[in-house]
Amino acid sequence: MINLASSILILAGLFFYLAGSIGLLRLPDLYTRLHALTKADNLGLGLLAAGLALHSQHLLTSLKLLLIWLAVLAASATSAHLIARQARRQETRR
Amino acid sequence: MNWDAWLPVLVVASSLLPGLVIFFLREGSHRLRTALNLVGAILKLVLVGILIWGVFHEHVYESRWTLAPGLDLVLHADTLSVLFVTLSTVLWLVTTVYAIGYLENAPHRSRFFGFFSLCVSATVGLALAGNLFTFVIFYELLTLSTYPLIAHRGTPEAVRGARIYLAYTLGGGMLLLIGTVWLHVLAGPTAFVEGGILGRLPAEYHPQLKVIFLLLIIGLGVKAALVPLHGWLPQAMVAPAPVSALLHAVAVVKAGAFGIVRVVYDVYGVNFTDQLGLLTGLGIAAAITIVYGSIKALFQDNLKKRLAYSTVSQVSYIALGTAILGPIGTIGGIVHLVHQGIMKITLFFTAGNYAETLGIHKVSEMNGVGRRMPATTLAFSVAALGMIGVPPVAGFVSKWYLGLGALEAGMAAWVMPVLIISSVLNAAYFLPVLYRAWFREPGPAWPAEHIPAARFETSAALLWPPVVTATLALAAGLFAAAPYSPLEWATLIAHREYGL
Amino acid sequence: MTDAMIGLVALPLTGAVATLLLPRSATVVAIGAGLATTIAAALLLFGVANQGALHYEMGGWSTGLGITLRADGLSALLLMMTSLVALAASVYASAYFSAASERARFWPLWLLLWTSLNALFLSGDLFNLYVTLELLGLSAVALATLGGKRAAAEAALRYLLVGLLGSMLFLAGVSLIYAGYGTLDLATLPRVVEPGPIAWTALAMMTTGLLLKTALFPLHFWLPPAHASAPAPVSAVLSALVVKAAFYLVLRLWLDVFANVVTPVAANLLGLLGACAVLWGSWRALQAERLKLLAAWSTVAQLGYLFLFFPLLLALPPGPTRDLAAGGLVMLALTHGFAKAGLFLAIGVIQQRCGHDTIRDLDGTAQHLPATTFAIALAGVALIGLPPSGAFLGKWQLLAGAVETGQWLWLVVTATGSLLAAAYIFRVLGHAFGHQPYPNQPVTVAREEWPALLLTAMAALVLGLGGAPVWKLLEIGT
Amino acid sequence: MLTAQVLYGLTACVIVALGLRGALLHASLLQRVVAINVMGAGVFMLLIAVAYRGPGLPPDPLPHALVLTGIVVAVSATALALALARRLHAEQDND
Amino acid sequence: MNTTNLLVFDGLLLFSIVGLAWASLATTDERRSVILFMAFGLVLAVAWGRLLAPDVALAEAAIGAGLSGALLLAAVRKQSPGSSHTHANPDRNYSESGAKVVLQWLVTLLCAALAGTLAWALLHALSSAPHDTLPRAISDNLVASGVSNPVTAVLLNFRAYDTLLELAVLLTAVLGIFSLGQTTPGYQPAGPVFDGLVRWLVPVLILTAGYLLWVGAHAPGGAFQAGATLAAAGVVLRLTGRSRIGLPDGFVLRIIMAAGVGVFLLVGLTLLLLGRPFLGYPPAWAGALILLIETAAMLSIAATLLLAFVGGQPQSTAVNAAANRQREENSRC
Repeated sequence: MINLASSILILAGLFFYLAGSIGLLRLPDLYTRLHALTKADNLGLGLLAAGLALHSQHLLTSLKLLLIWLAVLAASATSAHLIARQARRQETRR
Repeated sequence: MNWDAWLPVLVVASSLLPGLVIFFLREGSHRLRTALNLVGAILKLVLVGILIWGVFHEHVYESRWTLAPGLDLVLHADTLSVLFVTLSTVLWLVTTVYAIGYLENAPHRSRFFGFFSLCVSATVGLALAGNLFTFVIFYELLTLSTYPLIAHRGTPEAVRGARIYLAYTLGGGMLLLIGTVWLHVLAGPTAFVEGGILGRLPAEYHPQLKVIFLLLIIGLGVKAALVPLHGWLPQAMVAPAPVSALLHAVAVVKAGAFGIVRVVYDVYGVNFTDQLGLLTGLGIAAAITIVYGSIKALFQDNLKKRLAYSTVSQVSYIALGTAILGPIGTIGGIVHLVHQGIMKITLFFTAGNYAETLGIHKVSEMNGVGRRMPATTLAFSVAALGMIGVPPVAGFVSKWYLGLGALEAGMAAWVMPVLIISSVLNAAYFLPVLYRAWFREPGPAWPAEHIPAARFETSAALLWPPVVTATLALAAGLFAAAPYSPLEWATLIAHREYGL
Repeated sequence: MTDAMIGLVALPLTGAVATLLLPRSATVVAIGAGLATTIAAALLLFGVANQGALHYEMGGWSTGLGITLRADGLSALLLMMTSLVALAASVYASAYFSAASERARFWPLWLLLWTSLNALFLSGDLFNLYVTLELLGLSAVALATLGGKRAAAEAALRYLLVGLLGSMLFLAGVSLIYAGYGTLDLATLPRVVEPGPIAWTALAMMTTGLLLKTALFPLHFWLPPAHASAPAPVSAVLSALVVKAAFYLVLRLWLDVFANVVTPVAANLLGLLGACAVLWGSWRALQAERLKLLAAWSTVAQLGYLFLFFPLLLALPPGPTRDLAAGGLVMLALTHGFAKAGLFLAIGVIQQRCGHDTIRDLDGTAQHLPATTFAIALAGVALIGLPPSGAFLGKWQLLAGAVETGQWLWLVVTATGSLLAAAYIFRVLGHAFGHQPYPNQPVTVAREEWPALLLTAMAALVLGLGGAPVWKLLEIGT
Repeated sequence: MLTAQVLYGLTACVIVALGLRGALLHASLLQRVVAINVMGAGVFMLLIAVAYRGPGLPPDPLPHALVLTGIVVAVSATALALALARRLHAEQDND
Repeated sequence: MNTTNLLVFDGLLLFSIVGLAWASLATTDERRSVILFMAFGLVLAVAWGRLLAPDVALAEAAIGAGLSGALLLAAVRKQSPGSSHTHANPDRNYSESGAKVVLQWLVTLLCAALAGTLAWALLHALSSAPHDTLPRAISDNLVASGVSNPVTAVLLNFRAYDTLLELAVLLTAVLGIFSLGQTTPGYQPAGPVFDGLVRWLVPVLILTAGYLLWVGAHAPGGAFQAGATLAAAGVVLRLTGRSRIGLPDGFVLRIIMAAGVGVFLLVGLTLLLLGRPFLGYPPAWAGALILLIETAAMLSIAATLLLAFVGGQPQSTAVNAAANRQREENSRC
């Protein structure tokens, strides 16, 4: 039962990763790409982490997975912000 | 080590150490330098005296120092080495005196006398070398220590002459080295032994031994100025007169000739060399050189150049004597080693005197110089007559023995003509000079009179050395039969070589 | 005596740390550390001579688990040379670097370089050798950049990249060895290594890496600019010791560790490259316009001679003749070390006193600095291989080996190379004769001129006349 | 022979060759440094693959330690090379 | 997981490793190359984990991919984004000339031959049973080493000498960087979002470093990973435009730089004086001594990596502050 749930979560996570990657490749400009990538990947990672957390036996492991997700969330949000800001600055300069 | 083992080392060190100290002297300390030079030279003379006495009485003087397994630096005094050592020592003393006078007020005297002493040390070491390895070491050291002497003046011609000298001698040295190494691989350490050591090698080595002989003779022939390896010698004339004197009489040219004697007599053995069929080739090379040098000398107006080509010719008498099988020819060759040295140094001293005193560099400028500088010109005349072979000067003795030896060996057919032709040529290039010097009227002025006639015709340090050597040349001829004379000593060497 | 091995590594390393912490008295500290290191090297040499090969298990762990330091005759000799050359160069450097900031930068790196050399010669472990090689490479590059000029930085960067590539190749070989034989210990390996793909490939990769570092033709391209643009004391050590260290490793690998793996064909290849190095390096030295470039190209050529010995050593059966040849090789390497270091120091004096080192304009220079000119002449004697230098004995053995094994090509190469060396040396010395008078004293700037003079005298006189113990020491193998 | 060992080992060989090719051919200094680092990674991979003993078995720790040392050495060399390159660029820009 | 799955995983991993390496070296855009190289390093870290080498994986992620990447990125020339055609030797650029193409092919062939030979030899090596003498010796002596993580035991006890020299390598590198001159100018001050992240990220990194150092004795981790993490804290601080980034001045900085080698040497020589072998810790003290050495090493490593990142000797504080002010003024948009 737990296995099934975790599998579904992981598969869903992978779907979001796929979507994010396709977005990165197909979308027209930097902002939309950034949007696709961060949104989809953060969600994908969250689902992946949740799936793995269910899979693991120890609570500590689950907590670590949560921590990883949070850390990546913070990092990717910040870097997306930085990239977007830099891009915008260059635009205004031109 | 006992005294007998130290003596050869001391003989070398008596010029080496003063030389090394002189390098580090202040340029201005002339007296100390002169003192060091003279003390070294006189000390060496005394040591050599002991050496002569001992070797005559069959004492063994040998120093040995291992440089690498199987490679020993050996200083060994035998009759032949003592002959050459004595010549070098005596002439060093004389030349030092001459050089002190010659270089008065010239720059770079520390360097000059330093290398001068090193040069003599190398010559003496080469004379005392007890095996071919040691010989090669000193042979190369001689090259190194003479280079700065030839380039000493620092003019473009001097540097160029020195470079040519170096190119020839280092190239020759390399061939000598290769030959020596090859021989070492074939036969082990090649100690100099009277009668040679290679005769006992199996016959299958003989082709290799012939090639090695060629390498060795070419390597030595460069310094001995065998035609066509003589090209450096006229170029090296740019050196200061004392250097030329030493180079031609003792150090460089003689080292080559001495090496040929060593290789033929004490490495291969004269009989074995003959057996390999190499002796005739050597003789022919010597004969060609004798005639060629004389002819070239005939056409030189520059006095030093004329003397240089004369050296080319005269030194090959030694090689010629070596190539004549039999003790008498040997005696002729070896005694010429000494006789040519004494006579040629006289000629160069006097040439230097003409140049230093009156600025005379060319034969054509020598008209009447005999009146202005009688003593010098007298010395010149004695030496020149000796070179031609006029009795009773030393040169006559050499030529006499060479002729006799050729007769004895049955080689008279080609040796005699060579001797006669060369003597005629000698006369042809020396007699006109003597005629000019004594019998032509002097010109209105000398080219450049540096030293005015005062108490002597020139400064004392320049005058006495040629006078002394000319006297020696005369004495060597007059008293040839006296004990310890060069001739007697050469006879001793020949007897020991042929086991008589 | 085994503590001397620790001292050889720990003393200069401690010195490096101390000079970093005490920049004001760095010179005194560094010279002190250098002296102590030299004493340790001498002690080790005596120890090896009296007690035979020594080893030291680091941390007390048995060989294999831990790292073992080893010293035999060869390494003791090279360590002694390293110490003497580095000490002389240190004395020179104490006068060369005038600004305090320069000195503060120089000394720690200098002592780190010294550490790495000692560690390399002592190391008995393949991976440890990789670390020492990297330490050597980085410290050498860092020192080479002290030249300050753009050319120096450019050459140093190329030097660094080449060195890194070399170390990587070496490490790849080491990895293979560990994969195949499960040990990194140099003394264990000869017993387990056998001819086959692993050993061949590993040896080929390690050798290629080391040849890059030792600048054997055609991998020499980086050497002349790097050695010619570094500060003089650094150039001295780069040319005399650093390339020699990589060469030492080639020698170790080929003659000890992989002795039953190497083939005459491979050795002939090395010999052929060496021959090319001799001829090409000498030729380029003859063309060089600056003294430093001349010296650097001469290093390329001189390293070539060392490789000429490989085909001889492989062709000679084990025995006294082979030992003689091996001794000749080491003698040649030692002589070159001293001579080239002295030459670079002497060139440094000329460069600093005259503001240039262009050969064409040297007239008169020689007259100002007779002692330095004399040092160049002595170095020249050793580089040409004339007696009484140690190189003469080395070349004698080289020629003898070539005759013995019938490999005449090497004989011709050696002869030609020596004559070319004479040509490039006397091209310089020809400028020593001019009309300008000498200064009244032969040695004018003592702290700068004496090191060069002593080093070159060591090469041209001491090694040649007193070199017989070298062969004795080399009999002491691991 | 473990499949993983072989797979990773062969890949390591490819990476080494790729890195070497880049180091020899690249004109850009920076990319040469990158290439040498790639080559180093290949060598490290070789060592780690050799250390591997199969799932569940403790690997040989020695190569791991060697690789750790190697990584630090590599980063030191990279840092020095980059500092030199930066210095060169700065001087070029000043020209 | 069964072996087939694992094989698929291995295949994907290795494919991406080779692909990233290739891509990183195939491009002529420096920035792209560096970024791909960083990705390569990260994937590599996964591979190390897969091969049960967590210590190496940590180090690779922190140093190999992280800091090397940061260093490389900082060195990418600013004025030439997306182009490599401005570097040192224009004549050495890839050009279309025939000789160049031939050379490329030759080098490629050579490298292919190298790969083949290496693989051939490696297969030979792997075909025999693994050599277990050394691993066994390591596990047998683990108790005496003072730590229970075998990698740490090898690094800081059995082969401590390697590590000592490795610290010397680090010291050399930083001294070399010092001798090349002063730091490069820093970055512009960060906006509030990034600054906010850094404000809590730096303490976490410092904490992590301490943890890694402590845990290294019995689990993956140790001085190198800890030092790299500490350095990472400095790197992000610098990215936010802070100039001092925690590096002290002058003497203290020199002490920190020298600490790794210095403490190591001090311990080794003290033991020597006490009659033990050089670096031969008494088993009872081994754990403590290793921790001491590792702490010093961590500080040195962190300082070295940071100094390498800032690119030279830090400028004195006053100068820096002035420069910073200047920069702040310029950066206001």
